[in-house]
Amino acid sequence: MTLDTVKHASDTPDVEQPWAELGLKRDEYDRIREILGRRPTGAELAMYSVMWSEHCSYKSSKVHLKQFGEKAPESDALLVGIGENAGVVDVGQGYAVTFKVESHNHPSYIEPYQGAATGIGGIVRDILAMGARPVAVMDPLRFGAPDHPDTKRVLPGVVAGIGGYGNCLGLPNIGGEVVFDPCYQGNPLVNALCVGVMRHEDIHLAKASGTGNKVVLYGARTGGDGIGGVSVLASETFDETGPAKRPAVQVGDPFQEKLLIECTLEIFKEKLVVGIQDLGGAGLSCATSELASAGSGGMRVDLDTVPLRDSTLSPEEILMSESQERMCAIVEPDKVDRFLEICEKWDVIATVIGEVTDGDRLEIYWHGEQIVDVPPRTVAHEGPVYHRPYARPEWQDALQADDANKLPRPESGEELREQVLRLVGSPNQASKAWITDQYDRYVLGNTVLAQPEDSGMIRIDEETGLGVAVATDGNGRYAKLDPYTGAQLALAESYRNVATTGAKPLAVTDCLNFGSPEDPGAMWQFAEACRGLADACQVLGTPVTGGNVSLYNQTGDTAIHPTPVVGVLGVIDDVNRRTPMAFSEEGQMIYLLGDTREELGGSAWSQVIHDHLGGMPPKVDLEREKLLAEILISASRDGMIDAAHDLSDGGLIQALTESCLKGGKGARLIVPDGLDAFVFLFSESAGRAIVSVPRSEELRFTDMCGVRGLPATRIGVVDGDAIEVQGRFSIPLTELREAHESTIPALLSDARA
Amino acid sequence: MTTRIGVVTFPGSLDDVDARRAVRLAGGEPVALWHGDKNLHQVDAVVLPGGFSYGDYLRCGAIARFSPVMETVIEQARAGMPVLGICNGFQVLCESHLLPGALTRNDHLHFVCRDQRLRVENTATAWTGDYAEGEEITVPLKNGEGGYVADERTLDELEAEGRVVFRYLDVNPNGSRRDIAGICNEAGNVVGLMPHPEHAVEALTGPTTDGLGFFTSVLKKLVATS
Amino acid sequence: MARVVVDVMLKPEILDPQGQAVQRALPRLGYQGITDVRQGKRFELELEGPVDDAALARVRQLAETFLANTVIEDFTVRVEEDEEVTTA
Amino acid sequence: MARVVVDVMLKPEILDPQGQAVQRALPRLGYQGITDVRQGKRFELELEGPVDDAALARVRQLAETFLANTVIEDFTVRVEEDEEVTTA
Ligand SMILES: Nc1ncnc2c1ncn2[C@@H]1O[C@H](COP(=O)(O)OP(=O)(O)O)[C@@H](O)[C@H]1O
Ligand SMILES: [Mg+2]
Repeated sequence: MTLDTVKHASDTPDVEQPWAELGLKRDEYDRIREILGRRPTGAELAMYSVMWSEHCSYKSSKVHLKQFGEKAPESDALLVGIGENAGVVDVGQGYAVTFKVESHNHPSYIEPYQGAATGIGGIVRDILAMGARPVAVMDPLRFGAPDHPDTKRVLPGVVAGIGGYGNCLGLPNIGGEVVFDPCYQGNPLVNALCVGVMRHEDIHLAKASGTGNKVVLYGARTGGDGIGGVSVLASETFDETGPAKRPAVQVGDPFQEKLLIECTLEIFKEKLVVGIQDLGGAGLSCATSELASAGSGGMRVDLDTVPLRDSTLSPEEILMSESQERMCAIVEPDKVDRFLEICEKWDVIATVIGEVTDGDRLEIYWHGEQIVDVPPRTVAHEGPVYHRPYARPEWQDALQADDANKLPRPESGEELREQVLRLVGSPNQASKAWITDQYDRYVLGNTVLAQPEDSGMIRIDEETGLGVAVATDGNGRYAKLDPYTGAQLALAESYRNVATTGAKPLAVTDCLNFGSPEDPGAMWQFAEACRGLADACQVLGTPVTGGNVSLYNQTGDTAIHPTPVVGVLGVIDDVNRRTPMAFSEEGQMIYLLGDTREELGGSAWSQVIHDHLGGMPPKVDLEREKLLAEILISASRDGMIDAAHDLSDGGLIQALTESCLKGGKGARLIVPDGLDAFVFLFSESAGRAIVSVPRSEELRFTDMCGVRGLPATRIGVVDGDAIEVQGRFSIPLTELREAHESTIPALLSDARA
Repeated sequence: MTTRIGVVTFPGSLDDVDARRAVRLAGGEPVALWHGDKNLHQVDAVVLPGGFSYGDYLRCGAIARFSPVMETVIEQARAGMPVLGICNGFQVLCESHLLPGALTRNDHLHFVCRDQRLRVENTATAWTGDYAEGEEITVPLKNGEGGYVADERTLDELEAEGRVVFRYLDVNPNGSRRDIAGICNEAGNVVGLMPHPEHAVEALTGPTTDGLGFFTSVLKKLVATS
Repeated sequence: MARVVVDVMLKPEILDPQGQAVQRALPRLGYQGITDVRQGKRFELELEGPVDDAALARVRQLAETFLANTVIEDFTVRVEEDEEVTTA
Repeated sequence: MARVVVDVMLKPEILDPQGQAVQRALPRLGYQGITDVRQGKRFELELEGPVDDAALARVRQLAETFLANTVIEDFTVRVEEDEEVTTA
């Protein structure tokens, strides 16, 4: 086959090109021809097709994501906002923190272990590329029905992959989510979050400037894995019976990544790079075009110098390859030697593959012949933008009218008791220890809080005790009932989780998991969720710093529940002041903060007891969330509370059960005046938390709540070895523990590791 | 003069920083040792930390055993220098034949991270002098291949000579023979165990501070013998 | 009783970190002349009945659906033979 | 270029949890008549030169000191042959 050079392309304008097979639309292909003034070469076509895929270009979502910038609240904390590999937040004392959540949904369905493992690998490199040392990971997960045979294939593989990669990298896993719902059956969601820490002056950006500076590719050799993975895996619906476009799955090598991390940090320390970019989706196509596009000049790359694992790869394949564990750095010529030396120390292969030019083109050569000559911005940043039609689905009204508050309720104490046990033992509410015990939470020795706490907390500075807390939340059931409110509830819960542990929420990252953007109903859900999240961020004062969109999560016409997953990062001046969730002191008073209304739409109770989804989700009151957060933070700082736990799905009884089991202490409760026992126990009203208050602090605490106008109701006392709701029922902790802790092991015990 | 305790970093070591912190909190001077450097830089004792040296792809510890630093560590260990192998370090010690037996895939096949109760069975080693005989401690355990195996004769020998230093209590988390969590060599200067004492040295970040005793023990021992 | 062996190896185009780790270590151990190492899995199955075509077909199916992940792995099924060189 | 295969299996007296897990899963998958499953490792080494006795002796030594841990594992070294049944 002759090499399709730029010259050859100019000379043969009429050659048929497989643009459709590469996922391009006719008008997109025409636009490429217009940009170049000729037909693209094969290599150019490969680059454009992968970079203009939904996954890389955000072509359907862009117009909605814009709001996160436009409505962003003023924040002194934001050092780097949306648009970079990850946002960067100032946490004081000269430290900056970067964090981001990303999806690896489709690959994890096809090959659960490697899909999930490389999901962790990818997000960690994003964080590393900002100049930060990765310090923790989290993993929000969604699976199909718990008893479905395919869940037994997907879940253990995903969990082993996340653990296998993260544990081997030496990053503590400090939290996440596990949710089961039949809607995720063919479309599990595997989202991965990473947090990194650096000094302000160490922030690095992905741009190539300085004519004559060298482009260095370092890390693993490039192989044939994941070729077209991005466009095929992330953008198209996965269909087992479809055309045999079997994707080459990427295999991760966490050891190589560990070396890459240590090597890169040493390179940063010696200030050897001008710009840096990780190689993720779209591999070299993405890294070179993004670096060049963000920089001041052009770039020339000699593609034949790229170290290969498979010598038969064509230049197009090298450009598309998604081999893992690679990075691309821009280095001043006189620093190249030292750069290579450090790589050698860490046994990391590093190669100069090109340089920054004073032109404005990205030029790629193959054995001296030019095969790419493009304006980099048109590849990386000026891809197509779609204003997809969207419309509220016809079924939405009927769904909302199907009010969960009308479902039959338990009447007797005996019935209440039985439903409590069913709730806390249901797969979504049950202990996830079977999963999280496969993750190392201790490594690095700075984990102050980890699962099952409300948020994970990491110490940043051993001397001062400065730390950060991160939580992730999302409730697809709420979002299905009302995507605008659902997205806000996800944010509110995550924000509340951070504040519950005593940290001040500062910034947001999000992973928006939705169905096909070509379906106006799914597109409406997406638009509404974005609008809801942007509006709520504005009120809470927490800007969105970055995130990820995953579309096409559907099988045939059936989409997943719209699932915005929201991560919130908070800061705490002294981690010694953190508030854990466990009730551990007998005799302490239990207070319920916030208002409890009759809100059962989308609730865990409606799902577990009635297999029902309908009505409206709980109301959002963001001012109340702010007040609650302020109280929880003050109370932690001033030592007024010993434990706190936020209320979310499952309501009060779920939270109380968790706090009691964690501390190994029981509780005696009295149903507050004016509340029905059922509503008290099961309602999922937002903006609430329970706290345990030492008697010596009770007055001070209730005064504070009173003065600031936060309802605080004394609901009971930490006592005994049962949860007793006076006059209604009592359940020994042993029985609760059995219900809560045996469910997941029983479901998965016969699954293969 | 403070006592210098070396902590080896292999490519893929993960708990080296924690081990150095533990040495520091115990009052010693941590010294970072590099796998490619044979020189032990005048340390008085060595810790082989946890992690996945060289990715642990072949067998845990199998490649690390052949690193330059191990040549000297093996030599010094035979000459009596205190050496502690934690988790991956324990695996390296077994692969190096400084300790008998081997560590195999957990019987339940999963990586497991939990707070583990142990009984200290031997307080005569270089690393356990500060514990009471039979003392029960809780430290984190985290491994995928922590099942201790050896043939019956070796196991009997270990028992007879009091070289089972730690035993798992409550649950055997990985299928180890005879609930063995850690052992020592005949001289008692080389100790290996799967659980992680270096993760239990601060109340804030560990389940307990029960692990500090390893490091204070060796410091005392070294001062006494110097 | 007969033994059937299923060998499962990563497809050639798939990265094999395990094999690479071994290969990288060889020079240090003093081994030259080994140009590539791949590491895979070997399953030894003891079959109750005769190893006829039907039995082998079933083992092949087992390998395809369970022992190997054919997205990334190839497999081979064969009846155990005597080895040329054996050491224990 | 020639291929030498090293098979490494746990010694019979050592518990093989991986093999057992496979075996336990078989009935659920509808497979009867498999009485035992053992899982081990297979290494494929590509040798540069001829596979003569000297070369094999070196591979055996490599297997003994490195590829297998003879405290718990047995190994077999052989020159690759054609398989009877192959599927990919
Ligand atoms: N996949 C997971 N990985 C790590 N931690 C998890 C995972 N799933 C759940 N967790 C942790 O378990 C705890 C309970 O989860 P969840 O009930 O979703 O918390 P909440 O409702 O407070 O957000 C949290 O600490 C959460 O971080
Ligand atoms: Mg919570």
